[in-house]
Amino acid sequence: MKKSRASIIGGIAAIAATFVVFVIPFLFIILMAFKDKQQSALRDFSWPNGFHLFENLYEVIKTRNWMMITAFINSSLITVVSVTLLIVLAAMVGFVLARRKTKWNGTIEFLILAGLMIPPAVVPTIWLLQGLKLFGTLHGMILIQVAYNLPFSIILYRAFIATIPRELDEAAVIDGARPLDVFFRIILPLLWPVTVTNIVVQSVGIFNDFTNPLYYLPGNQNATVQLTLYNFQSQFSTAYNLLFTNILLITIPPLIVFMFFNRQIVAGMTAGAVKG
Amino acid sequence: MTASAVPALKMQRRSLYPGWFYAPAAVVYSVLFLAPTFASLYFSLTRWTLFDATFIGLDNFAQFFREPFLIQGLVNTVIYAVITSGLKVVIGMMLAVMLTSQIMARGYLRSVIFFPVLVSTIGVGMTFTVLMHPTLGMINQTLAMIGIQGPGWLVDPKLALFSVALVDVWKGVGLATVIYIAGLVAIPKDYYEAARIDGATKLQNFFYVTLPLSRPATATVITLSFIGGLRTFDLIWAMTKGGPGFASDTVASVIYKQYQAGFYGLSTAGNVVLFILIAVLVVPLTMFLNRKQGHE
Amino acid sequence: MAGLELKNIQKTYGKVEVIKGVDLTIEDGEFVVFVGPSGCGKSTLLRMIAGLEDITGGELYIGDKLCNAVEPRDRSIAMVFQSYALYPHMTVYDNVGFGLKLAKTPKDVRDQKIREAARILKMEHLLDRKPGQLSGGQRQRVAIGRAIVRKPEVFLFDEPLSNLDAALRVDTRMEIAKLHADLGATMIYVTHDQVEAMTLADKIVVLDAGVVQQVGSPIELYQRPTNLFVAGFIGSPKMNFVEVTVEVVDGDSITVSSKDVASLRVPATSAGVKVGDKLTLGIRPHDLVPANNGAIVGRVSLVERLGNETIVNLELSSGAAWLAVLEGDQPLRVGESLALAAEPAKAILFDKDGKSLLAPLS
Amino acid sequence: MTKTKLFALTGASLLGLMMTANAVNAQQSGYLSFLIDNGPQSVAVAEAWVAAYTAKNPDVTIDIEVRPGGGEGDNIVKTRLATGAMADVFFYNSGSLFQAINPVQNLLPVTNEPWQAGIQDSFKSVVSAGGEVYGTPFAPAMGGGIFYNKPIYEELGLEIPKTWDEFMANNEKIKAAGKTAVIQTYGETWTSQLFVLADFYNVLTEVPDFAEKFTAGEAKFATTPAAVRGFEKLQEVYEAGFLNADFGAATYPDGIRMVATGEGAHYPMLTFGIGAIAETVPDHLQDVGFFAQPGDDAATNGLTTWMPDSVYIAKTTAAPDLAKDFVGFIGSPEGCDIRNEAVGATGPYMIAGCELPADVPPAVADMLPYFQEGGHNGPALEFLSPIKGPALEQITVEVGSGIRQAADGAALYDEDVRKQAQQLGLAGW
Repeated sequence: MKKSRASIIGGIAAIAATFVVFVIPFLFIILMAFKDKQQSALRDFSWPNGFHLFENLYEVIKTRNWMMITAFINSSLITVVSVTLLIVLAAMVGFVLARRKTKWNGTIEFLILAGLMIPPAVVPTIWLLQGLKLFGTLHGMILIQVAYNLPFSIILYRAFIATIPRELDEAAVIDGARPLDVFFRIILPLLWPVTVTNIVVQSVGIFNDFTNPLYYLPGNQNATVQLTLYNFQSQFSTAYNLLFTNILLITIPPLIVFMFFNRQIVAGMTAGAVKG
Repeated sequence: MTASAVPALKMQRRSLYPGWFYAPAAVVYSVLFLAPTFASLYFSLTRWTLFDATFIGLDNFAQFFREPFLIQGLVNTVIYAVITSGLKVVIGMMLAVMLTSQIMARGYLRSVIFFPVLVSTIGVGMTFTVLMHPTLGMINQTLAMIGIQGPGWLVDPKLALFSVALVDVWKGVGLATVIYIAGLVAIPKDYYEAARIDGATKLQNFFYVTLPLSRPATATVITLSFIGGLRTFDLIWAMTKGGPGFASDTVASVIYKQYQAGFYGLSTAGNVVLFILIAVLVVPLTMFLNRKQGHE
Repeated sequence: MAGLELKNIQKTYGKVEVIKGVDLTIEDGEFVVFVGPSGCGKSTLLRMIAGLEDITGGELYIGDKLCNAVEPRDRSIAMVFQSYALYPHMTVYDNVGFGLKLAKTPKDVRDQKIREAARILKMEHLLDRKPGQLSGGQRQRVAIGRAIVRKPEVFLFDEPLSNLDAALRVDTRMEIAKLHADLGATMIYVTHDQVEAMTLADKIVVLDAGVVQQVGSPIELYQRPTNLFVAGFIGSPKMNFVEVTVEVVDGDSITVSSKDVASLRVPATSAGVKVGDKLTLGIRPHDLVPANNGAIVGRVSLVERLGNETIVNLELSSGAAWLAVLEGDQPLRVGESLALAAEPAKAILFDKDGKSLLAPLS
Repeated sequence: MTKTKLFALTGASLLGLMMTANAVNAQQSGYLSFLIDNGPQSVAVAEAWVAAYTAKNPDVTIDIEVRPGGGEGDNIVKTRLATGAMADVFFYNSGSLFQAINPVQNLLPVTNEPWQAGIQDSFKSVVSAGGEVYGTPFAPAMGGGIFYNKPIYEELGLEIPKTWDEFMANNEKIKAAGKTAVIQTYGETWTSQLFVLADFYNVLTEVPDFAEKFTAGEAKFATTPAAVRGFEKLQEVYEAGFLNADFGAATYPDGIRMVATGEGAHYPMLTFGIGAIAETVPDHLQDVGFFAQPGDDAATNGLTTWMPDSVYIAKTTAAPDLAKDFVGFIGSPEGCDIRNEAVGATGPYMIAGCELPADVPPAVADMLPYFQEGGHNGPALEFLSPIKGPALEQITVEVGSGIRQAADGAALYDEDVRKQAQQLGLAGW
């Protein structure tokens, strides 16, 4: 049939185009990670001379006194804790904001939009964190991530909560639920599709955050994975094989998150972002 | 008996939606975001070395606007935001239409397009800096093979900003596509069937059904990517540091350079300027997008 | 078990008065239906009893306890919602058992109660399903199961049948009636459907614009409506109305006539009524019979022949549109003129405030 | 060992529990943190020093922290100092950048420490503030000038240029031979400043009081012809088409490789580049020579010199005695020997008793005569004036790639300088 042939041609064209645009850069990263230092310095798209991935990996991990291990632990800790907090806090705000109409709603929504728009004032924040004894601590970093990413999460949640019938809350109240029961046992489980979106978007964002840890989390013992990229791109020389091995390595955790939630991302977007 | 005779009975029962649900988020947000933001309003009026702050009134703002590169930075910022959000809307929509149709290898295509979203901006920036190298870069070497002399993507002052914007689109279009897919999936099939009965072609289907009914998704994509574009920093910094010269400076990178130079008050003033710029552009934009939505 | 006592209950939202002082006594074990057009405040009243809305003024007693400031969970009530409000993420078993779980009922007791409720409602086979996998009727059943499992003293139903199709609605109606008979609990039921009200209620409360219009048994309301609103609302098809003029007033009857109605003598209290007053005459469509010299004459505008009866739309000469439900099949044609007679004892007169002028019961 | 009894907190850093080094009471624990930039030579030298020091003092633990270089690194140093989170001992620039970190308030003075006796006064002057000395040299002194590829010079029979005209004539010949005459690496913008910064000796020969007047706001780059020359030289080499094709994207390591392997003939750079050559292209170390950036008069040919970077002790350190002892070790002849061993010799030391090995690379040998009797040298502007405009590197990229004219660039830089001077609160601005 003519139509199906056209769609096969279209399909092949799409696969080829996406391959060139999206896959080749990744192949490049992977190939670079397999090369030795001399070959990688040429930065071309060539087959590696010999298999150097494991020695590159070993080199990347052990550099700076095994900094990569510390960095992975720190980044994972920051990501998991702050995403958890974000989900609970944002859903709580979204819940009350969607359900309860008061004269404050306008103000709160303004503050949320402001949070999306206003670039954080870095220096005053450092000054304040220092006063709170949170500067350079993982706790401080986690709270910063929560504060900076709350608005986006709240917006996703609020839109979705508006689609959950209020009668469910009331049924629960009649069943004897207190506000916390309503929230944690009824609403939060129902938010799962948006929670998936939040988990994917926010954990990838926080794990990949570079600027904030650079400012708020100084010190070797506080290194995060993005900062490890600096180990190989210094002012005076770049070890491209190690740099790309590093990029490859730190892309694995977001990839795992993606593979876990791949199917559910669109559902969450439908639920949250689009109905907004 | 009247109601007013028994005021005790008017006692409010506890709300089902207690206000203290705001509290944890409000505390974190106020202390770590709002307070520094308000403090920045003060510090933007000072000469601030981090060690001490001297009040100098509006001098920082005057100085900031005297920055020889600021005007170009402002223009660049708006160009960058418009290009990236515009391309994300157009390409994201096209990809989403493609991915919601009966195309083969849908799973592969969707994963591949979304994948760049997962990679760190810095990683992407470093990778493309290498790929876009004028002579050694893979892009120009490939072009050379077919006899085209590739441009200096990141070193040509006329091109640098656009090159970074392209990479931004490359990295971000996956998210836009997913949002659009979600928007398209939510359009009831009835509309397409009705249009088909009315004899609409595929193209008409797209323009009269898909396009208007995916407006909420468009609003989301535009708002997010436009704000993101105006605030953009990581990618520009990783790829050109605003260069060559000042050719790809945006407000955010100008601010960062002031910060780097230790002009903390000046940098903070720049922050305030950026905030005002974003507010002036984004608030009317969101109002416009939402009003249109209301007509649906 | 408990009855309820509502004393001058009021509800305002801002400046808008929604419930304007309702006094009502509901006996223990009674089945009470709140009926009225949408927006009349019936659901609000129910939600105030449930504790989902604050009471602006007045007092609410459930049993002997003043409940204005009591949390819903402490009112010993259960409620079935129009949309059923089943928790989508829980199985039927967990939906039914949620209240017990919150009350920290031991697991074995809980299990036994859930299975008991499922047995009563014949839904044991549904316990492991999620609400999404159930039909409308099954969901309805689960919602009721969730209510009965907690053995409340008062059941509240908020238009529970309006999302079901017609056939199922009739079945479920009967089941609710049976449930009431079995449990013997107080039930308060909100509907805008007067058929449901008539068939289910021990006592109907007719509400309009936040005011109780009449409280009484279904037959009382049908036969002896206190005002034009109740008369028009109760009964199907709707009662016919026409404006008439008083010709003769004597002790226990009033003779009226109009352009449409030849002189008709209707039993009524005549206190305060004078010759020449304008009144409203109401006659139910079922109470009209064809008669060559009937008092009411109109032109047939539509005929619906159902076989066992014939519904005729008439246009009276004043332009008023009337309905008549005639026995058997009547081969009438559109456009022809039809004369109808009414049994005067079943006609009702209303004064100009809409109050009915019913003769006292003998 | 004459030190207080110390014991190690080995592995404390591995626990990852310590928020900042100074939060731990290090006085008894014998723990130091040492913050350096992430250049491989800095790392190699620091690791060698720490290894040697802890070998002598087994109860001491020193943790090396690494930060980015360049402006980002400046920022981290400032922020950490301001917030009291600085490592005990840290590496940072001397001269104007040193002045910008508010040394009196943030650093521990070492004026009267025993090892300071061996440090040259010219160095002390660039790490002093408020009458106290704070720094100890981290590296040898440097010169800013031009690396050249010896084989190309031999092949084309070229002479070391003493004037700018000779230099341009050489470039012309090299270009005619089909080679890249001048290597520029604007992919890393800091490298673009060299033609301007390394020209400062020539500025001083014509306007000896330029630095004072500049600091006072009386002399400007744009209005001082000798000072504009640096910008003009940048523009001239671009306009003459002497540059490598990928000058806009090439990076410092590329430049180093190119000048060493003969892919290009000249590379304006600081002499610390010798270390990078030794590390990355050791086979070509003997192929690279060095000369000062030529001025207009052969008679006054001389080198613009850079004082070495320095190590400082943060005032917030919990172990000042240990920190001083470690810094003293770095500033001793033994420290120099360890350095020579680790990364080779790159220039003359500022420490008495420090010897260069006999077999120094040719580029170092080329540099030494400028420091010896009869040689001419003068400090770079950043050691004579606290003002250095932060946007210089962007401006030199613009001038060096034809985006902006030299005079215009100089004027723009004056504007940039004004901002910096105001920020420092200097009089006359």
